[in-house]
Amino acid sequence: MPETVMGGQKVRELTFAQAIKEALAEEMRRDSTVCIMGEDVAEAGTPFKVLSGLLEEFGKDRVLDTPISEAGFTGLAVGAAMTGMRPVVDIMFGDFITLTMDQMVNQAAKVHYMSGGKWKVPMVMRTTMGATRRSAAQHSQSLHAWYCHVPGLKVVLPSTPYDAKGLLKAAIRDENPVVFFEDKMMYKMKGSVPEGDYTIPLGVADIKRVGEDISLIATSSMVQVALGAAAMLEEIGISAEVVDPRTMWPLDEKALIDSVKKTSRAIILDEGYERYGVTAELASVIATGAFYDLDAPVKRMGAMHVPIPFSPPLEDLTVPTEQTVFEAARKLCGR
Amino acid sequence: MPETVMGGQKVRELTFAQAIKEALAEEMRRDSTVCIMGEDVAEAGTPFKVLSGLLEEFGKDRVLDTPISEAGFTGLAVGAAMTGMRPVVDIMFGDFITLTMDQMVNQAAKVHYMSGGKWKVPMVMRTTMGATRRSAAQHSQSLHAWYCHVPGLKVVLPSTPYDAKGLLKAAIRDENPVVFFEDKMMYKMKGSVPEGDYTIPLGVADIKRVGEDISLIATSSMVQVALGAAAMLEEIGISAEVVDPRTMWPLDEKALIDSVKKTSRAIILDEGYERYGVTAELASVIATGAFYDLDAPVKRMGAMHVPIPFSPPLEDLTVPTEQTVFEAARKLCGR
Amino acid sequence: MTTATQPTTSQEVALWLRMYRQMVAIREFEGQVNELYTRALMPGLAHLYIGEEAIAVGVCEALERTDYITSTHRGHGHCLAKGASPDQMFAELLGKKAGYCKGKGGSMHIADPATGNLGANAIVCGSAGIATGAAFSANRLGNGRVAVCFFGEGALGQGVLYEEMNLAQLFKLPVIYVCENNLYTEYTHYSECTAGDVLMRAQAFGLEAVSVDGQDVRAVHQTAQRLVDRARSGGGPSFLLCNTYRYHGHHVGDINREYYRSKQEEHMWKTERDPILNMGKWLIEQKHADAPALGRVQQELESEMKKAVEFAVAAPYPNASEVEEDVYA
Amino acid sequence: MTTATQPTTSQEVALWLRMYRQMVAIREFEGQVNELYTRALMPGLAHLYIGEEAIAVGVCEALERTDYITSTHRGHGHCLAKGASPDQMFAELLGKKAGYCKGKGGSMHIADPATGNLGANAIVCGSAGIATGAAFSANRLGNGRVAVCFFGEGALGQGVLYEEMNLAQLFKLPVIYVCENNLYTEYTHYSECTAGDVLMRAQAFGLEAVSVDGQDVRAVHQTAQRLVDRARSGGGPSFLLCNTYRYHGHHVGDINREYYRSKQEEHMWKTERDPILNMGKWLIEQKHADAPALGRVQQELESEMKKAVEFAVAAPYPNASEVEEDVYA
Ligand SMILES: Cc1ncc(C[n+]2csc(CCOP(=O)(O)OP(=O)(O)O)c2C)c(N)n1
Ligand SMILES: Cc1ncc(C[n+]2csc(CCOP(=O)(O)OP(=O)(O)O)c2C)c(N)n1
Ligand SMILES: [Mg+2]
Ligand SMILES: [Mg+2]
Repeated sequence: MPETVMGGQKVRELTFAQAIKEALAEEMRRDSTVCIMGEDVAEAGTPFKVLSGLLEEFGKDRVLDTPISEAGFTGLAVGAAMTGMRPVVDIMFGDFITLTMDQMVNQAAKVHYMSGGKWKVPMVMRTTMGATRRSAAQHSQSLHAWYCHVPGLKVVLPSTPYDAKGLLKAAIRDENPVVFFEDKMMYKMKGSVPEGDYTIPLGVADIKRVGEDISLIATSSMVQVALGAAAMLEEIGISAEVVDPRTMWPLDEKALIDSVKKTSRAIILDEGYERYGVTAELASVIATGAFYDLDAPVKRMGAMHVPIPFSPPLEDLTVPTEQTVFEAARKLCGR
Repeated sequence: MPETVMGGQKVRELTFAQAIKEALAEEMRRDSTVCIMGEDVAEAGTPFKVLSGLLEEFGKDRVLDTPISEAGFTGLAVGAAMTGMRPVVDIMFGDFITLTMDQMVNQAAKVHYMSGGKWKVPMVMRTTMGATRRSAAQHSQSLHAWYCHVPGLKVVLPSTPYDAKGLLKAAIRDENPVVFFEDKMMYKMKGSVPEGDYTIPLGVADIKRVGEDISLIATSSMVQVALGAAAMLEEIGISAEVVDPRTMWPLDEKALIDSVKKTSRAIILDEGYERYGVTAELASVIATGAFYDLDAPVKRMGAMHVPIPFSPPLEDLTVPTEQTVFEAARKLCGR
Repeated sequence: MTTATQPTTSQEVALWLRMYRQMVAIREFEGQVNELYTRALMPGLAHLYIGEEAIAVGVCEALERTDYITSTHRGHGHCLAKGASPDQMFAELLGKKAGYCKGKGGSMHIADPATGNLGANAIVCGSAGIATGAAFSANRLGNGRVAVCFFGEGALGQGVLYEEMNLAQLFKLPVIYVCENNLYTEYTHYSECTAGDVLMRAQAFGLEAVSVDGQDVRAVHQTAQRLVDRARSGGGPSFLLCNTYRYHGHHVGDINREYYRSKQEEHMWKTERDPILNMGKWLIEQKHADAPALGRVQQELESEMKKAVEFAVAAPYPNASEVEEDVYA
Repeated sequence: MTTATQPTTSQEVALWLRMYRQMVAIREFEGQVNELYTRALMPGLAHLYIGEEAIAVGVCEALERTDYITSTHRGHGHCLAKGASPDQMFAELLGKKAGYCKGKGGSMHIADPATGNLGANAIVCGSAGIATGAAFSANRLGNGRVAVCFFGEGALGQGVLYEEMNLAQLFKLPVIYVCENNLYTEYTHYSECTAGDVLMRAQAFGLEAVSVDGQDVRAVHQTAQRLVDRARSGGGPSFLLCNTYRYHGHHVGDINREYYRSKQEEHMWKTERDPILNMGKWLIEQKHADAPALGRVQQELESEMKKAVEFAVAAPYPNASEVEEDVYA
């Protein structure tokens, strides 16, 4: 971990996975009611090894291996959150949130409202998203759009190690159920992360790159794709701004709209299925908010409307790439 | 049932519920592999009495009461559909599809693709949607947007008894898993329904009212709201076109775009939560497809971003009404 | 129930009279709910607990105020037995601001932290996770609390129940799953929905499982007390099957029931198995009360409930602005 | 297994030799899969069935070709035992057009109508509904078929399993739930995930439930045959618990396993409990085969599998245009 100092805090290069673990460890040290539960989270530290070491530091009582019962332990976490704990549940693959929908949507999301504000559910669900891992249709989906649709939930999609740490700490301290989606393909990505405590408020977008000619509004893994495409665009004289909403709900509409008002063109990038997904909401928000400034229709780029295929050459076609984003942006800018 | 004759077929006034039952009965007579299963569907004919009489005609072997196991019998239906049956499953309240997401999304929707086209899943899930029934947050949701997001599924939202019968018959004959959402508040609505066989192809929108100044694109229960608003608008000299996509997937984009190209203004109406829901997709499709024809941003009107409250004066605020649509349309038309 | 060798204590008598009173309270409450429905004063529907009072009362009398319960669509009895106030309950049923949930929850979602009520739930088996989680907290925080999960036998169809029992047993959690088998899930007899053996379904996951006559409040209480004590002292989760009957329809609007159950069956339960009648008879037999005293209990509670209804009817609705409050904490 | 009084028939001997051969086929197939992974020729991962061969073979030998099976992420053994061709399987594992699913499914989704294989499933317990539904069809269509649902003991954590067993018993469906308890769910010992008694979990829903030594192919077969016959003749669903062990990691990449299980444990199973070794020994003891003959079986299958791999490696990928095909039928 190379170190530098940033605003008085030591800064290291950490992987995305290390940033997540650091956030959890810090919060667990700070607050004894924070605990983690999920399949193979303890000795194994998850199949992605994101949590390795937590068991050793915090013990079996706070890092709990569960049976393969996604609905069961998510429901348990809802009740635990209502009664004094701050559980973090780990759903190994985002594809398995199918099994947790009732607990999250009919229970966690509604408890506060249905009780007239009397009970609260301060829990976090961490889960994964992202394709191109050759894992086929049941282990490759990015289903966050479903949770974004549900009042009462907050939804976070970090795109860098720095954001991952700050947003996860904020999520754990939030008084509401928060779903935190981590792209599996980003776990090994490195970035600067300050030591010690900092949080990033939920609901504040981040401009990952300033530009003038087109806004690439991108979530999670698509932020890197957008940055790559922006570099390619620069070479042909197009200046792309990359905006990362970071949280899908609350949504920083103003930041997105302001960017597009400035650039007058936008592409929305998200790894979920394009249809009826996140790209639709963001595109619609922008098409309304920047209506009089848009020089071209907002372009959406999400996953193809197909179950993710196993075969590598097919799978690679299903998600936006630097090249396809570059081409779409060039076309949108009339080049 | 008053009768008239339309194109050689006898036409009766049937309720929405009667139209559904007639479609089922006709298909069950035509095809012995069609069967129905769900909670309280047999003797009780569902709590909404939609299926009353089917047990008597078709017997316990084809009209099956199940335990309260939404995931269980939906999964059973997937396997039955793969192996020669055409099951119709009844999920009493649309809020309970939370429990069926894995079976529908990870199984039903993907079987055909994952098997390289070898297995098929010709099943129908009938379920309900719609608020204002004073049933509170867990019995009032319209969650169809989730299924619309999933490649491999088809999603149908009928808005009249005529459409309900024709679309349900088409859904049952379809070789794919189809989810059919019925608004609970429409079951008693009457409309003309021809006797005997007819189907309405999935993927074809219907213009429910022709107009010139603004397009009200509305689904399910919102079609009646749109028609009511259109009548009010007519009184102040605004001619509204009401377009009903009828199926959310496949989606008849052309019909929606053509209407808006003509009118240059659009409101999208859907009873699901507005955020990250159906209104976003339709608004985005139109904002792109009619980009150069729109005189104002596409307006979205869906359910408020809150769990549905029980208290009647609060609940009534959460969904679009003729009055709120009328006002929004008037404003959009600059009056 | 009390064995011959144990002399009756005055605490016991007080408990029996309190349980009797609580059962009557529930019945009177529910009578008023039916009235409100019939007089079209209540929005939506409600599911009456009449006939099943001995379960809520017998179990909740074995709990501390700080202990937790979760409840169901048929939840008024559980709320009352755990100590809720009829005023705020009726206000909630009418969607009034003075209700337990400011009118946002209604009949199926009454919740009350002050009495440890984690909330009724309109998803069948929807609160098994919540109750298990509350027991998890109690265990981790070491606060000695116990959680009771009430549910109808229809919830036996939901897989999540088995997931929770497995988790509860693995983590040795202080939770008691109380199954109210009233023979019907809406309009279908439970035998059509329930294969095998109910108690074994819990035993298979390692839980202690017992069944009890759900119409005998003393029997329910005694067994519940044992399981609660066991849970509190670290003995782990258990399952209590209570055999009972609902006198009314599935909900207040379910009037014509002959297609799914006979009038004779209903008559038999109401006349021979009524928990209040039988407890009253026993109290009189044992000379712990006389008929006039029991009659007074009924009258007092009837008038208390009527006053509560008046309060609720007169109470104001929430303001429009409140619709968007309480979505996020 | 065969009792002393029954004379051995030539059909029996043929069955035993066939089962031996099938087990070797699976092991050789999986050996090649591991090779493909190690040589970085296979995209993604795979979960090897090595060590568990007796279960797939013993059960599938009790089935007709038209009977149904559903399988899991650890599914190659089930596919092969049900009659799949190694060529098309390897092609699928490499994402090639010639694969069973045109490359779209991969290791975890091989499906084949011709052999009644409804598909492997990457959702733990994801196919319990499908298998139960196939049994439902068989029952309604009266075609006499039986469905077998294979799953690892990890699936015991999923509630839907209990929902399906309940449904199967209520509808008396010809389905057999075959639980392969290989002691681990990924990296966690099953005892950490499984409270109570596994067989009782099925019995509680009214199913006949039996356990068998999953390393003894004749024992598995004999018990499976009885349950299959029972199902076919209308006796309803049953549950077969097979105790077994996976020799390799959870998937091909799970190499360092000491943190969750010991090398001694692995060694013991491989040397003392190996289903192929032990069946081979028994065949020789009983004089149904000699060592060279068994050696030839192994050599034949090894070279068959190598050829199949060559076929798959050489086969072309699907065309880009195919990505949008097969979404809808
Ligand atoms: C998940 C779910 N499925 C179905 C329903 C509809 N429903 C409400 S109550 C009920 C029957 C419940 O029966 P039981 O659990 O025995 O409780 P009881 O009404 O008899 O007290 C059903 C099916 C529901 N609320 N939730
Ligand atoms: C619903 C679901 N949860 C979690 C996983 C991740 N996962 C894949 S295999 C596995 C362990 C399965 O163990 P078991 O059922 O015993 O099968 P085995 O691998 O031992 O054959 C897990 C947790 C999954 N695929 N599906
Ligand atoms: Mg019941
Ligand atoms: Mg296992």
